[in-house]
Amino acid sequence: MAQPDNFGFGEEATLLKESARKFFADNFATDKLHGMVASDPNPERMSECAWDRDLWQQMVDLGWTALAVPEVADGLGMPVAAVAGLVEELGRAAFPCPLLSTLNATYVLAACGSAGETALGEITQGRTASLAITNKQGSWEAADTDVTCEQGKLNGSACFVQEARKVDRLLVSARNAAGLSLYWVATDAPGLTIHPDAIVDLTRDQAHIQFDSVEALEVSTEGVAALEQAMPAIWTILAADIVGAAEWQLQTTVEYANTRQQFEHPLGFFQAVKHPLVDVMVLIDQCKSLVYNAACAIDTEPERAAEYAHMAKASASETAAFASGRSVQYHGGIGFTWECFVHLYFKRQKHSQMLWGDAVWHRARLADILMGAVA
Amino acid sequence: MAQPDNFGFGEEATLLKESARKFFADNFATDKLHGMVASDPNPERMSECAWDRDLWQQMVDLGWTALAVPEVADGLGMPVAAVAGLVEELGRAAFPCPLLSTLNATYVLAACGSAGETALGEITQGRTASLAITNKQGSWEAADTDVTCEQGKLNGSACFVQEARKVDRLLVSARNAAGLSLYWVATDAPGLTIHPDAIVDLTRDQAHIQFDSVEALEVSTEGVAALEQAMPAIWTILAADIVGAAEWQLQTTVEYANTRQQFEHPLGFFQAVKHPLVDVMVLIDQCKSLVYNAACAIDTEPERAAEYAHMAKASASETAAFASGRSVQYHGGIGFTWECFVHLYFKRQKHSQMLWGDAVWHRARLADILMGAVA
Amino acid sequence: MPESAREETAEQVEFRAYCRQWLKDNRPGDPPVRLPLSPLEIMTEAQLTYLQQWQKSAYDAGLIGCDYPKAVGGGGRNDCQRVANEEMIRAKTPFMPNVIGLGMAAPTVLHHAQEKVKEQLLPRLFSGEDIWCQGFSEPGAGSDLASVQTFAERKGDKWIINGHKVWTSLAHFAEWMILLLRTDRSHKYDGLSYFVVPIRSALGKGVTVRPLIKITGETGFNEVIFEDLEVDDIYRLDELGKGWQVAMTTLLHERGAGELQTPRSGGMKSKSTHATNTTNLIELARNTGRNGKPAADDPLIRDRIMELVVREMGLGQNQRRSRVSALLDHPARLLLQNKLLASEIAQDTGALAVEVAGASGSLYLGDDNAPAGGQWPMAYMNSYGMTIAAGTSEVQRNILGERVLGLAKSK
Amino acid sequence: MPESAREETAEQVEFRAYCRQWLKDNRPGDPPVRLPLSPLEIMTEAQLTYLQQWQKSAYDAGLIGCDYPKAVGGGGRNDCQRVANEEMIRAKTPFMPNVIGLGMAAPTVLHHAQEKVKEQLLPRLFSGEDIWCQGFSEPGAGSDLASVQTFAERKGDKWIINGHKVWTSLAHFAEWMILLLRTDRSHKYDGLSYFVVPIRSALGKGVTVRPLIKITGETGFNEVIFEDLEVDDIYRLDELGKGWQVAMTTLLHERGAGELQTPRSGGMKSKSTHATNTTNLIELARNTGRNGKPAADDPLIRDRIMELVVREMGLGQNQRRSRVSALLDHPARLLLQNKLLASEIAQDTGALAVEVAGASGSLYLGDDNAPAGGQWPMAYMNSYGMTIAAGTSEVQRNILGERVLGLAKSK
Repeated sequence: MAQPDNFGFGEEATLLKESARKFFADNFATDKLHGMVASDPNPERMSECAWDRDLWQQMVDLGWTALAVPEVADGLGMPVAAVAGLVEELGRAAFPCPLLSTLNATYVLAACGSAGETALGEITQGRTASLAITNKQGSWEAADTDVTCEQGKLNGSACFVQEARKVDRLLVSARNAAGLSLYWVATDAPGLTIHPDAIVDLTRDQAHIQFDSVEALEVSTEGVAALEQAMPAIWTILAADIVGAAEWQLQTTVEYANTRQQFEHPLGFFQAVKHPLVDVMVLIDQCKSLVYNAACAIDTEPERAAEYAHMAKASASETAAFASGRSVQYHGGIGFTWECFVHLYFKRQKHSQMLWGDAVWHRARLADILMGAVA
Repeated sequence: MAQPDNFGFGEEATLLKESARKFFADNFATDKLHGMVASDPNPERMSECAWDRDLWQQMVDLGWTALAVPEVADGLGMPVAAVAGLVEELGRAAFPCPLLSTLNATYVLAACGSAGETALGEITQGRTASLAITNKQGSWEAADTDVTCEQGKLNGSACFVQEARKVDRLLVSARNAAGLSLYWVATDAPGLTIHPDAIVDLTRDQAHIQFDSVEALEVSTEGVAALEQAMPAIWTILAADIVGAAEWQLQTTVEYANTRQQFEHPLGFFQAVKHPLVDVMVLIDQCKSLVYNAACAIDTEPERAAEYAHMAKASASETAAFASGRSVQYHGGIGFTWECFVHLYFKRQKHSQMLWGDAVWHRARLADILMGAVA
Repeated sequence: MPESAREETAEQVEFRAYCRQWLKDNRPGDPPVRLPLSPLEIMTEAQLTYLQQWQKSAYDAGLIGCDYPKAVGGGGRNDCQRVANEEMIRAKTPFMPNVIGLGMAAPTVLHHAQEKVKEQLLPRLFSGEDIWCQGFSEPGAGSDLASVQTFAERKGDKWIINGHKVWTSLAHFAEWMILLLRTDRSHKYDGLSYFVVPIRSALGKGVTVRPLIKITGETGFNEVIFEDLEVDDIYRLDELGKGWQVAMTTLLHERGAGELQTPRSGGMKSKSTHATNTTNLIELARNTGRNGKPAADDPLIRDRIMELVVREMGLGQNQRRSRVSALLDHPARLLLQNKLLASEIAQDTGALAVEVAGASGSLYLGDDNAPAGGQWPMAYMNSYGMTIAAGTSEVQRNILGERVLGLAKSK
Repeated sequence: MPESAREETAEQVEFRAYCRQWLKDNRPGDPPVRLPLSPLEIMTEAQLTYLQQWQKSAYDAGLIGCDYPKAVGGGGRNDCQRVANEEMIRAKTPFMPNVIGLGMAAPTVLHHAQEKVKEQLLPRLFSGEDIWCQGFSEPGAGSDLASVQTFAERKGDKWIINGHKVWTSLAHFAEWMILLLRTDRSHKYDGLSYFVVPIRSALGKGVTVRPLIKITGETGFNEVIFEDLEVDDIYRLDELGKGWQVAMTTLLHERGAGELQTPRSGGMKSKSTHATNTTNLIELARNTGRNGKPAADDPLIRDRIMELVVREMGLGQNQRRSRVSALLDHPARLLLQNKLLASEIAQDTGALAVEVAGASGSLYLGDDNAPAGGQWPMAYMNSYGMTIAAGTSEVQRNILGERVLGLAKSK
């Protein structure tokens, strides 16, 4: 194995993860999150996009948005393993912000070589971004887009764009005469309309974007190649977010199971509660180990990055689903109410479960790598 | 629903089921089975084909082999629901005999119309039979066979033939110039060689059959149609066998869980044992209900017979697998020994799980019926 | 199962003919309002009024309370409620709104209340004029019902009630509540007593009803708070300290295992009713793209839908088999599985639907592009109410393991 | 993980170079016999002899017992066993037959025996000349080890032992046994004591070894019956009544959580060795037909194999992560999962293989047409030994829930 034993998770990564954990613990307790995003329970509400811009600015000032930007574009060029550590803490806090979307754009831009450096420079400067590369069918294939580009103008629509109302820039994939290119465009560009989606997850913002003759900067003509190179990192950091959130779900449920008494015992006494909580832990640990393995492969063994990242996201999607279900079930009646915080993570995890491909999708692609594609 | 509420399971069926239960309880306790089939534990042994011909003769004398033979062929023409009740009891006793194989042949012959009556008459007379319709690949598709017929002579081989050394006759599917026909042949016919398989299941006998210019009686030229018409009954009665065996597994394990003490409690006190045993019961009951629904459909609503029989066998295969695993696990160390009877049922159930198609296979065909085939 | 294969009595045969004719003439037309999925989700007065009118007309025609004595407003018939139920379901009538009253309160009142209380309460319960709710659960007593702390203190002929009930469906419409409470703190089980208490008429006079918000964002459940509510002793059911035994009557009928058949109707649908079943799941799969093809063509999706089809049909056939005694091993074995199976199948169906919908699975009610109007994620979340309420799935498995399989008690 | 990213000491660096060179020169050639899958399945004297020769040569070269004191036959080195292990696994050496001796008996003897007993027993344990077995389980004490009933009665300087042990792997080859027994019937835990006792030399003189037959039909486990076996008091480990604490040392090292690294080697395969892993499962799927195509092309089979690939890799990466302290939440959280995961992954892999094989999945060792020679159904059945022995999966989940998550004790 060409990978280092410790996943390349060195001292710098350790410090970053610890400081992120402290940052969220000090500044963003879960009741603050609930007060911010859950003020309107109406199920027919539109998405509200409530977030804490001041805290976010502190994160930008700490350099977290530039962590993954290569050093040639004045970023910190930190390994994916270190970034995953930070994102794990972000997931644990379920902090609403455009960090993942900006990292996603960063990895795609970094895969564009020198052509991406201008855009990357903007990210280094503190600009946020998101990918607009998914079509109306919600296909996770890099080549599928409903946007076209003719004479430098984008037309069409991109769907399932994450954190659209929070970001400054979009990285758009669009078909043109030569194939599929990537374009860099400001979210306030003329002709660009953001239509927010009403989603279940209260901690995220999602939209579909309409492009009507939007002028855009072509970043790369090798769009599919850049996207495919970047996807393993995108899957891996989302899996890291899921691991962090699942650990919150586990610990919160364990705490409740140790407090709540039923039939003269704390809930956790009963194996019908204890053993499935152990299974949640087992899934989390499997997923966490696979996340750092995938991250390390992206950094040091890129020929296996896709294989390992598929494993990480497949595992993460299963973990998200199971941890979420058990967290509500074992909170019992109280877990079924809006006022109990578990629903915030339940909903975030269901969103993460499906985002960038569910477990079945990732396993199908993993099988193509390990067993060969079926004719 | 055109089906009667009570699955057509009337008084006669009730009496038959009760008398079968009593017959096996009186004559064939599990230690007798173990003594008969498990005398040689050597894992490299050949299959031994030990069975109790005297008891079997009593069953024949009771008319059980002629139950499903239509009245036109002097059989009893009992509904599948009644036959399923008998087979459930046979499965509970794990009795080694050619009843299922003879019933299988009966249902196929009955689907041949008047052409099948001669052969059916032999079954009414007490002859036993089995289907030889499966190719070397173990395909469960009616049209797949490795046997050919030219000028009335069979050549080739049939595999996975159940109870081959116990039966008098084989019903063989073979390709000929006109398509696929069914042939009726004695197991001691010249040119026919029985090669016993060494199988895991100790309660069954399986073989592959070599045909070298074997003279055979053509029963029907509409072989595929007859097989397809009969398959729902074949799947359903095997599912009934599984239900009976699974109920033995459940009750035996419950009894052990109430006896065996660990950590100052009987095993069954612990939810880690109690709840999965409840899940075994749930699977058994689902399966049992689906078995009688399928049987009743074959009798009274044939246009839905395949649909319901797929459900029954899909459910049965899952039930067999889960009940078997839990029966060994909760018997602990003793359940892992040859001397404990649970392995007999464990092995029978694994065989039944795969025979005539596993759960995935049946669900795929069920989907074709309910959702349409995929182009 | 509309037509029954069992032998019917002359009374049943005649009554069936009567019901069928009456329903032919009197089945209500399409509802003027969107009907909720079940009585427990009634949200508006308009829905309630429509459903109450239907229940009253069915009661007036003799289709409700058939087997109860005439003296308490019943029909005085013998095993005829099941006939009426079969005919109402066959005719696809609306469901009846007073579901807790009919299914849980009525048999309990009949078996345990004083005669004049029965005569006072049951007719308006059957007619649906009085909606009933149930006060069992408390913040500290979920699955462990015997831990209730709501307390009644004797004061002459009256009782003064203080306490806090949760998860009371329909409390915002209810006139009456069946109430399990404590009259003695020194005995766990023998310290419980059982009352029927007024709700609507006592609002602001010792009773407060507050809506609880579910994780879906919907209301429907309530908290009910008692502060010095005065209730006459006549509304106590059975003896003091026998509340647990009375509650067993209620729970037995809730599980459909009581001797009195509960009046049931249903089958009428309004346009936006969206059931959590595999028919709708298949529909969703047909209309959702996956890897450039319909999800319905994906072998993995097909397999997982078929798993649910098998379980759904298994539950239906269990119910059918539960009436065929020759195919039963234990009288309560199938009945006691119903709630566990129905709730877990609904949960797994909802979960799979959200996954089948893929990226669109996150779109909710307020989104125009949401598959099935966003009702799938709502149904999935609501399914946790089913696996938690009325005995969690964990408690159901204890009950099945102990009562049916005879395994040692876990508690 | 052959090469380590952590800083090595000068001693380790030098020792690694020595090991690598020695292995290059002395690794045994292909075995003259079929090697079993693990030391616990050694069936024949020929297998045992080959493996004992290898263990002795490795011990003589200083690759076994590296970190034990020189006085007891060890190497007197500091944290060098892991280096030797890495190099032996890298060189794909045969495994070592005295697995219970090295992994469980040696650390227990070192920590709890008298000096002269250590000096007597450990050198021949390290060299493999004396095979060891473990006497913990009894017919009435499976997962609940503290219920052992085998009893030792004092008689001057001797103890008279009577009792019945089961599941003792390797007892038919063993010279010595580590033995947990009871010296006081009035206290459950404090009535236990711990001995090392001779087996082979006492056969017919108080010790009987009887093979147990597994559900696969194989032998390998044994019953060991003690009838008035006399043992010197010097072979008692630690104080009287401290047997449970001594057993904890054994179990801690069995789980790989002890302070002493267990000598390990392995990786050499003989032709018919067939591992229960997904590589072989994929191979099976490629060679098995399903619906007229290779099973490996069936999307459902592919999905289920990939589920196992993910779990198998997850377990491997857990082991890697267990040495990266910055990525751990709790010191024992990953270690305590190993046995649970390994056994359940093996079980599910076996079950899937049998299903993938379809009709052929029922063919067993004696059948020429059986896929992989019938080893898949055998592996599947043997997996239940793994989920039952050394603490069932149910007990493992209790341990994890209680020790790691801090949930209330179930027992």
